[in-house]
Amino acid sequence: MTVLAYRDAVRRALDEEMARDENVIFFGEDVARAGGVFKVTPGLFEKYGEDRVRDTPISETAIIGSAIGAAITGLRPVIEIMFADFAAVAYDQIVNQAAKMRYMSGGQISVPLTIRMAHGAGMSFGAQHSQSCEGWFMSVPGLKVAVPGTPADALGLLKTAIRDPNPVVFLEHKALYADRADVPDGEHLVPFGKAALCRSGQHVTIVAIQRMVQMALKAADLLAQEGIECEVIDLRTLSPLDVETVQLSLRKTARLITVEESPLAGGWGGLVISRIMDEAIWLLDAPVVRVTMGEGIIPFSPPLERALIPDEQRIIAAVRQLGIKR
Amino acid sequence: MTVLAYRDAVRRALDEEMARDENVIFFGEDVARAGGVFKVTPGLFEKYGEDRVRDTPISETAIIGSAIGAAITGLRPVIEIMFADFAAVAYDQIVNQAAKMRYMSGGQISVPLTIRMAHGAGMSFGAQHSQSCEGWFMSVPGLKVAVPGTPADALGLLKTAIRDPNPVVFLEHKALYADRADVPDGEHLVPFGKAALCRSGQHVTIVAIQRMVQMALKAADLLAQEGIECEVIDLRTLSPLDVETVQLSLRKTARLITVEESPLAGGWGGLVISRIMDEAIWLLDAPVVRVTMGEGIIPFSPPLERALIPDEQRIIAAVRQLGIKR
Amino acid sequence: MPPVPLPESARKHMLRTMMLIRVVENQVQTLFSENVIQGTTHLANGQEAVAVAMAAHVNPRRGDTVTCTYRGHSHALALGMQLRPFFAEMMGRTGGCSKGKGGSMHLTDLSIGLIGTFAVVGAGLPISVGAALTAQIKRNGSVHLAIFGDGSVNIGAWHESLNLAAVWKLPVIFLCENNLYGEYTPYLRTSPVAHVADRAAAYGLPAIIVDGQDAEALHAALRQASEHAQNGSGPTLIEAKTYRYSGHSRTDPAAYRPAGELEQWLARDPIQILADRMIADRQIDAQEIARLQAEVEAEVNSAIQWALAQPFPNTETLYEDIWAS
Amino acid sequence: MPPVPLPESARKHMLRTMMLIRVVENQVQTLFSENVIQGTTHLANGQEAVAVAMAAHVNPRRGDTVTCTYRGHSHALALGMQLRPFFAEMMGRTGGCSKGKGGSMHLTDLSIGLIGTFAVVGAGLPISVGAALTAQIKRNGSVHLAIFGDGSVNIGAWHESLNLAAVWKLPVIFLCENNLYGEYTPYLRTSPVAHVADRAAAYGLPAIIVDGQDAEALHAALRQASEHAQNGSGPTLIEAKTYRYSGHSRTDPAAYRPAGELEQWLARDPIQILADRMIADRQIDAQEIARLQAEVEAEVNSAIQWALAQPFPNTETLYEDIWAS
Ligand SMILES: Cc1ncc(C[n+]2csc(CCOP(=O)(O)OP(=O)(O)O)c2C)c(N)n1
Ligand SMILES: Cc1ncc(C[n+]2csc(CCOP(=O)(O)OP(=O)(O)O)c2C)c(N)n1
Ligand SMILES: [Mg+2]
Ligand SMILES: [Mg+2]
Repeated sequence: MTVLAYRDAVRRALDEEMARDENVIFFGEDVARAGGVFKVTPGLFEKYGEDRVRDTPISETAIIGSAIGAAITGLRPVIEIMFADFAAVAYDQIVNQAAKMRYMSGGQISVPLTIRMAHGAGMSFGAQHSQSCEGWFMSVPGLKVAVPGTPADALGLLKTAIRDPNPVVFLEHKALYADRADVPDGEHLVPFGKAALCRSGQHVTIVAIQRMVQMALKAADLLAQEGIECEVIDLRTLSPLDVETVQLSLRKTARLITVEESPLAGGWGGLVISRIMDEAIWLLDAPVVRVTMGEGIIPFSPPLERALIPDEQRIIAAVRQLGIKR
Repeated sequence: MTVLAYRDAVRRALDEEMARDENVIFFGEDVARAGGVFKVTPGLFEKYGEDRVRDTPISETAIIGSAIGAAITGLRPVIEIMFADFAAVAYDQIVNQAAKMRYMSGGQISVPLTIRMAHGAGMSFGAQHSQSCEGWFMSVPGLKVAVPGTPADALGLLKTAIRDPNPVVFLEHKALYADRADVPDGEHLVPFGKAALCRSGQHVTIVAIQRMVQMALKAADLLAQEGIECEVIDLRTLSPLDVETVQLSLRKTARLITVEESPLAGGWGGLVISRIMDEAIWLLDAPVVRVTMGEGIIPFSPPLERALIPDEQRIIAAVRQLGIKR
Repeated sequence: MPPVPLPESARKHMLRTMMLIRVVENQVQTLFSENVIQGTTHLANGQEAVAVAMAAHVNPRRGDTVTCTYRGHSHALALGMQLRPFFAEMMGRTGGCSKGKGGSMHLTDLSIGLIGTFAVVGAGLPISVGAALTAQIKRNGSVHLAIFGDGSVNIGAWHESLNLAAVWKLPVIFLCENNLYGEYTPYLRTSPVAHVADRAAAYGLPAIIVDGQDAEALHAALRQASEHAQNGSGPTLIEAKTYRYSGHSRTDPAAYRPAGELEQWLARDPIQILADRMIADRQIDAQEIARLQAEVEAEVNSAIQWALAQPFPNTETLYEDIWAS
Repeated sequence: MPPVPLPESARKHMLRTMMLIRVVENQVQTLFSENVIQGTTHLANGQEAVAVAMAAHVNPRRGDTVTCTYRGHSHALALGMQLRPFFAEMMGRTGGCSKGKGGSMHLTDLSIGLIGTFAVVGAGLPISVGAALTAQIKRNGSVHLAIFGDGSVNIGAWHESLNLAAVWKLPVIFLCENNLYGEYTPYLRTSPVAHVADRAAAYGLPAIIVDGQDAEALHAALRQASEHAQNGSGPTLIEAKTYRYSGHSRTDPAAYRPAGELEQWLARDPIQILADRMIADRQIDAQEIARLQAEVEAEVNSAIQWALAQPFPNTETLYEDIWAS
């Protein structure tokens, strides 16, 4: 085990995969010589050279499109879209082209492409640099969506993403970049579609991703003091979605809370509920509560932003709503 | 009452609003001199002139962005994005700019903009010209989303959209353009956020929009022959969403089916379930069934496309799943 | 760029392929009107010379690739797509090049270098740029073609693609089929400059304006661009002045065209131009042309019959081909 | 474009405003390092001349509007944004121009014509084009400014905006602040042409390259563009060659700059250039400059104190300002 920051785990994944496979290339805005605005990728340019690690113009459509073209013709590009919010200027290339080309070609084309993006709130970056954009992508068949919440998962999921023959949207939470935690030494691959059980408990299942897992764990700690035991699940990937782990947990707890860093209408909770519906309807002792930002837009003002994004207090309030009897 | 085709109802709305308010302008690709690829807007160019009705270059970002700028400075632009799928090349202008400018400016800015788009499947137009794109927009606070299913609603909702001081994404179902039905004479405005009860029944509530309402009504007709009475609700707008009408119906039927022309992860059903959850959990006699295309991509091949998109048979199958006892 | 006479065999191949494309497009129109082909179609009759000249420079064994638009039947056929999978795809049937999932607007055949015919305006360009990036990194000497219409020049993807390819000096050729219209709107109503080629300087790129009805002029222009790409000098923008005889798509009667315009262009038919030149050079005669015509018609008809006999895809294939594994 | 001497009062206003902007930017940096301003900031020190020359041509009563980038403090202040709402906004406090919801990257003040400082590269351009469309339709004689950086030229929105404005001959001025870098990457690494202005011809637009450190040269260039717009001749592309003294944002030390580059530019400081000219013309002296400096410093400090005394917004305002009614 080595303690690694989340950002360094991302870099290690890239480094290991670039060393392993010369077809892996990496490009994006300011990622090569400067090492990226979040300082995730310093050193790769020096190590792998100008052919394989490139700075690009500010041209998200060309960045993503050219990565698709390179992927189709034999490379395994990893690209960085600095803030996921900017993917909106090139949404077509992701959802209409990358996601659908294999299908439209009757299976001839593969697009082994990894699109790294920083998303998420909590840094006072305002409405256009803080969104949690998973909903833009997980709603589109043909795309896989990974949402690592820990350094170990950042490492293991990114390596899996790069080896996946399909387009993967890899969403790094920008507020986690400095988080440090144990990461396994040696080759570490985390499979897609396997949620992580972060804490066991019998009273309620809390499903979350990324920074919201941390909030859920804090809430669980506090609730444990009063004898309420929360089971906390980190989905880790949203497409594929590990419904089984959630269902298994519900059989025990009969209560479900989702904690999402996105608007109610844009979050993944609606899909989780839809997928567990068949069984859950008979299992649940209380309505599913989705803790989200509702119909909000992310404000700049730091205290307003903190009030909008779910935190342990709002999770605790949601748990209390469930009327759990110890 | 006059019988009008859906496309002509759209034109009438535009015509009436342009006549009423000289600030209403209209532009898009091939919409002026040629009257649009779906022949929705012939005559407007001749009637209102080159200043107010314009053909544009193929530049969706500039079309939407310039409409935002015109809206902010005192006009009420209506624009056409030929196929909603193409909104993906300009998604930023819709979801990051139009939707958020008012909030980011602390309420200084209004964006009274209507973005008309044709969406939906059933015409063998393939994966990139057939998507139901409501999920791309309804997930974004700051946007209203209208989804008219009849000529009367096309007329009444578009007039409401044009008068709304907020950005409205107005999704016309391309397979409905030739549908003809009664439309009220005189001024006809349909409010946003009011679902329509299309058929009453006590056994199951079927919620749908646009072409799927027709499928639901067909299914209801067939099921009625065996004594199963379906209540069919047309949501008409997705943002705002009329949860009350659905809830009211559920108190009677205790069973809910949503019929969506989009992938499971991209459809509006997850939001409907989330919003009714609190009450529904105690009301429902059966799991909610979402009839969708699942994880599919829309194929060109006409029989394959028909198999993918929900139809009355799949709705009937879903109803049978509910174990309704007459 | 003036035409450079090509060897007889090359001319003959181009002539025959143009005749084949013409016959196919006419048949597609008929099949569409009979509802055998559904959805939509965009015909390239009148623009055949661009396709055959282009295809002459594409070597899939070297790794060359092509992206073009929904108006891509001509390119697919010129590159060598077989008629049977072509027609089966147009009809959405088993045996189609994309198993019926693509249709007229989405033809792909990687074996001939055709990445795809792109239905979203401009979407193919950055993808060709990426194919050229692979070429540059793998140093395999391949050349990549992005084909688009005059109307596509106004979309952001076009700009970003030319810029990125220019900055990285990638081996890609940007080939514009300027057929005077984007859908129903004439080129000059949406462009502030007289020629698409006028935009090349914004990217420091060489530009060539060429007669799009003259296969040999096109061939020469493409050769120059291809050599430029291969010697590491980067992209070229070629503007082929051409014309589509049909409307934009499906049943468009093209009422927006000024009287006489179509006739002017018919008088400069690309098949006729090459045929006349070959006749003048005594490489072909009317009889041989008639024989060729009969031959391609028979081929096309036989392929249509074959395609009509193919079943529609089984619905079990509906969810196949989404994920690679 | 050479400088054209302006009247003394105009010069003095420009000088004072540049000094004010400089003081503000230095204070913003300090407040950021003290965590009083959070999130991110992008300073415009070194680029003050562009802002003051631009603002001289904006008349909000006529309907003129401006969009610029996240590097927009200078533009907001030059247009006349008051210091109190400016600083309150930077701190996310009540009394901010956007009630604290926008922050440094999203300044709006419609009363001075500032539609917004846009945080997505290129996003402001089409919006200015639309404002100019209103002007054309309402025939109100207003002129609209879209301000952007050298790096923004490569985004699709830029291309589409110039094209549409050119085709429709809209009264808009495209004003580029070419400060040699887009974030950490030098202009020439992402552009195939030496000057941003080299791209104007692709849209049939006139272009002006101007010394971005010389407020009077900028003023002349903007006057020409403004007249061009007002007489119905459409847009102009102006490229101001300038430099940001600070790094791109926040704590960027700008290690990517070659040694000596900053010093070269400091030697051509826009405040100094105008001050020297005014001193030479005996319109100001060192004493008066010192007085002005003290004055603006006092103003800025007082505004900061005021802003610091404002409360943070009540969370009840969280869901306000989303919907207009
Ligand atoms: C992004 C986008 N916008 C609009 C369309 C609709 N559309 C299809 S073809 C076309 C015209 C294209 O004209 P041009 O590039 O000249 O090609 P041509 O059809 O003449 O070959 C348009 C507007 C589209 N497919 N994609
Ligand atoms: C679409 C988009 N891509 C990337 C970014 C991140 N970004 C912010 S500023 C910037 C550099 C812009 O450079 P330039 O246009 O020269 O303006 P300057 O900062 O030098 O004033 C980048 C890449 C963004 N905000 N929007
Ligand atoms: Mg054309
Ligand atoms: Mg710059």
